[in-house]
Amino acid sequence: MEKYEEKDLLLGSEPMKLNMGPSHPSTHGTVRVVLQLDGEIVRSSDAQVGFLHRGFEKECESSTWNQVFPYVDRLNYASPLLNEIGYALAVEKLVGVDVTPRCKVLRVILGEMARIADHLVCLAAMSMELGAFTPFLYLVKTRDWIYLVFERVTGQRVMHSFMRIGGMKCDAPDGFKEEVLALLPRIEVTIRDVEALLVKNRIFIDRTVNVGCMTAERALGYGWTGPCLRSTGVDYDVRKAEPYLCYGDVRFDVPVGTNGDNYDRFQVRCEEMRQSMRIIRQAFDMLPPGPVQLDLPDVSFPDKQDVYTSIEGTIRHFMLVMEGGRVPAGEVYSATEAANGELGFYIVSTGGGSPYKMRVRPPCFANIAALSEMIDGGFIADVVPTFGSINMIGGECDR
Amino acid sequence: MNEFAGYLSIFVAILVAVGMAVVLWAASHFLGPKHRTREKLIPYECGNDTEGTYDIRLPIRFFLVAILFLLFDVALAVLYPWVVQYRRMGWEGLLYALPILGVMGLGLFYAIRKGALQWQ
Amino acid sequence: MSTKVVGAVRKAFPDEVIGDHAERGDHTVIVKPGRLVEIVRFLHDDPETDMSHFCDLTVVDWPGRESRFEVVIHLHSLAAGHRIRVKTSVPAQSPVVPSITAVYRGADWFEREAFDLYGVRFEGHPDLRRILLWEGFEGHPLRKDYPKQQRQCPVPLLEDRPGQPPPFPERP
Amino acid sequence: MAVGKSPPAGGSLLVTKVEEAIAWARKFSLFQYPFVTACCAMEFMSAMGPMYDLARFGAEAPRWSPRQADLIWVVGTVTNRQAPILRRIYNQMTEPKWVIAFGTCASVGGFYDNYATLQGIDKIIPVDVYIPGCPPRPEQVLDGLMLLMDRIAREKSSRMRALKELA
Repeated sequence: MEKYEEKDLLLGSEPMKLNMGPSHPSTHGTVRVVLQLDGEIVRSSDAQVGFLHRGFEKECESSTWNQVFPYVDRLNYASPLLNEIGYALAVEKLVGVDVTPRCKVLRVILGEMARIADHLVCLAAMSMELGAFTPFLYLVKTRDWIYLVFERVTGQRVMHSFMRIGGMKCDAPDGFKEEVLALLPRIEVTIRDVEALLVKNRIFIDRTVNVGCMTAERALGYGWTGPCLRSTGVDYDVRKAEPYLCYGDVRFDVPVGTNGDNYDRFQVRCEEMRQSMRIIRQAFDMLPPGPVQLDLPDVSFPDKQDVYTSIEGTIRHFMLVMEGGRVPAGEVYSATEAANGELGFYIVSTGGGSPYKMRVRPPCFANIAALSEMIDGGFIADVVPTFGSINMIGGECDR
Repeated sequence: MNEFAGYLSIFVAILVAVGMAVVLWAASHFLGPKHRTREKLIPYECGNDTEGTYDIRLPIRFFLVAILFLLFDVALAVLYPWVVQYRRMGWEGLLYALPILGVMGLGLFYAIRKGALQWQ
Repeated sequence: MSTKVVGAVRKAFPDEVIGDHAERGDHTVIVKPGRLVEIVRFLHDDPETDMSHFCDLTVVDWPGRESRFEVVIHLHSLAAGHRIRVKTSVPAQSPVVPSITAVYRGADWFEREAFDLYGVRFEGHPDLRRILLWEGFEGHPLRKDYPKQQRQCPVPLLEDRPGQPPPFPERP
Repeated sequence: MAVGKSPPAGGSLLVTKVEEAIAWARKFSLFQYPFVTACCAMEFMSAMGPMYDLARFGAEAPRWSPRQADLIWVVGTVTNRQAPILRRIYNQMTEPKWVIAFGTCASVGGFYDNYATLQGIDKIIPVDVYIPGCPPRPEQVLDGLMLLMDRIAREKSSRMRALKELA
């Protein structure tokens, strides 16, 4: 009796088409993955985004330069301040102006806290989707502490609209430094607990190590940036490559993974939170006194005292609100390091009160483009950690 | 009548179990509103229309895993009396349990070696 | 450093480059759409420019100009750290641009989005279909002549009579 | 009984009529289907999280199938592309079912008044409670839930009404 090959013994099976649809616990509500399944193995997949396309560019083209800030907040809603800083820097590059030193340091501090909040949300969602509910509660509680500090500084927990072109709405309240420095050790404790729970956990390791692997040159071809690219070994970080604000003066290192799987992306984000805390401590040491808002006649709002006391202030305020001021014509591309990667703003201005073209280069749009390549051939259960570790945020990906 | 006294507790246990099941079923059947609409009866697929047919040939692996589970589950059922009283039965109880555990262990070892649980 | 990149492109494709300018630190080169793929491949492979990182691809709509749609590609070199913006424009009648997915795998989705929102076709693209809007959507919304509030909802709306709350089905 | 609210009309805590007992039972065991899409998810997580705990109201258990859920939280912007999916899921939910529109975008479309966004989910499904705010604070979310619970307490279950009509 001739020996049968293993393959012949298995009866042929037809691929099953399954929708891991937009409203699925692990797809954060806005991505539909159409899977061709052979039993448990994903033969081919088609990731469809766009379920949260809210017409950001169309809205920006019909609103003034300062009215764009609330829309920019809602791009990557896990870390709104980083989007605002990116947009403010882009317009300041267009206007050709540089902000005051105190505003630079405060922007770095608030930006790094927003980055920590974003990584907390990503790790919380990823661990909950793998069944670990306790880390989710630890991380959400920690993020609420950060939201309390944000609320005291900016007035709103999540959608701050705090940055302005040429500076910030107001200075940080007194006691801000002590409060943040008191908060950092508590965040450190939470990260240590979550890592203790997950990093050596057998189930977590089985579900994430060598799952959703990505090589460096394929990632570069896709235009990957941020923690996902750094997990494949490329140490590209906009804060180091093109230092903006005061990132040139603070010492921090860029955590880099090795084989670009979900486990490395998890580790890179944990390490990045520690680096952010390191940046915050150094930034507080070099926080200079002085104003936070430049006085740009065409773009920035006058102080409230001037508006109510002098006629020029009132007229200037009225013209800025009604016509939106005058930004010089031209085009500019400004990139900053948002939580998911390089957040680029390509703005074309024709000198009017509102932007002619407001293009956002969303980091997670490029990252999620490689999803179907990463999950093909794996199990259907591997789609969940892979999608969670890329940290696709609907608002930023679909705009 | 008294020889049935011992069985009374078993009888009450069965009565309570069946009774609760019937009560819960009746409550949800009579009290819950019933609106059978077309959309409620089609399968739920995250809000999309289902594509493809339902009667496709699934890979054989599903059947293998199901059969293995069934086998070991039934074999375990035999051990329940021993597990509950193993301290009082002492070594003699163990003598009865070992053959069953041995056969099941052998079966599991064979299945793993043969790769029945390996999915690839 | 980027002036070196623009110089290299000018030298390699003298007749293709229409113009270039450096503004606020960004270097731009404007080329004809015909041989766009070769220019991008040259930028990618040439050791001097070494544009290893695909950054962004988008379209700007200038209704007033004769060649209306302006495709803007941003490339970035990781090793050298400089960036370049390649611009090319196509008329409204035949908005067709060669697709650069052969050089950069990531351009795939950016081109689908440009096609979806502006209607610029990318020939040679493996699978050009709408990405952000649904299949039944007519028109390309980010064009300047598309009205902002023109809605096309794929599901019938409960007819909301003015001033009246929407009709509730019989409450359970 | 929500703290500070007057007891429901015509009844002490020890409800006698079966109907109010059913309403009381439904009120405190809402199984939710989180239809989460956009930025309100951040405040929804805070509301579910340990600091503003939703579990105190018995509405914490997320059920990812419309069959087992009786309350659907529509959290965040519902775009025109998402509308058929929301409508399908609402229709697939089994009665009794309630809808909470979480945030301004779900209630009236928010400041995305353009081609892409559905101007409020009450254009496609009936809504019980609208929670304003962009995103609403977790306290507002809890207050919205309490409003819904009051509404459930006052509702007559149609089953009992049908039986009454038969008798």
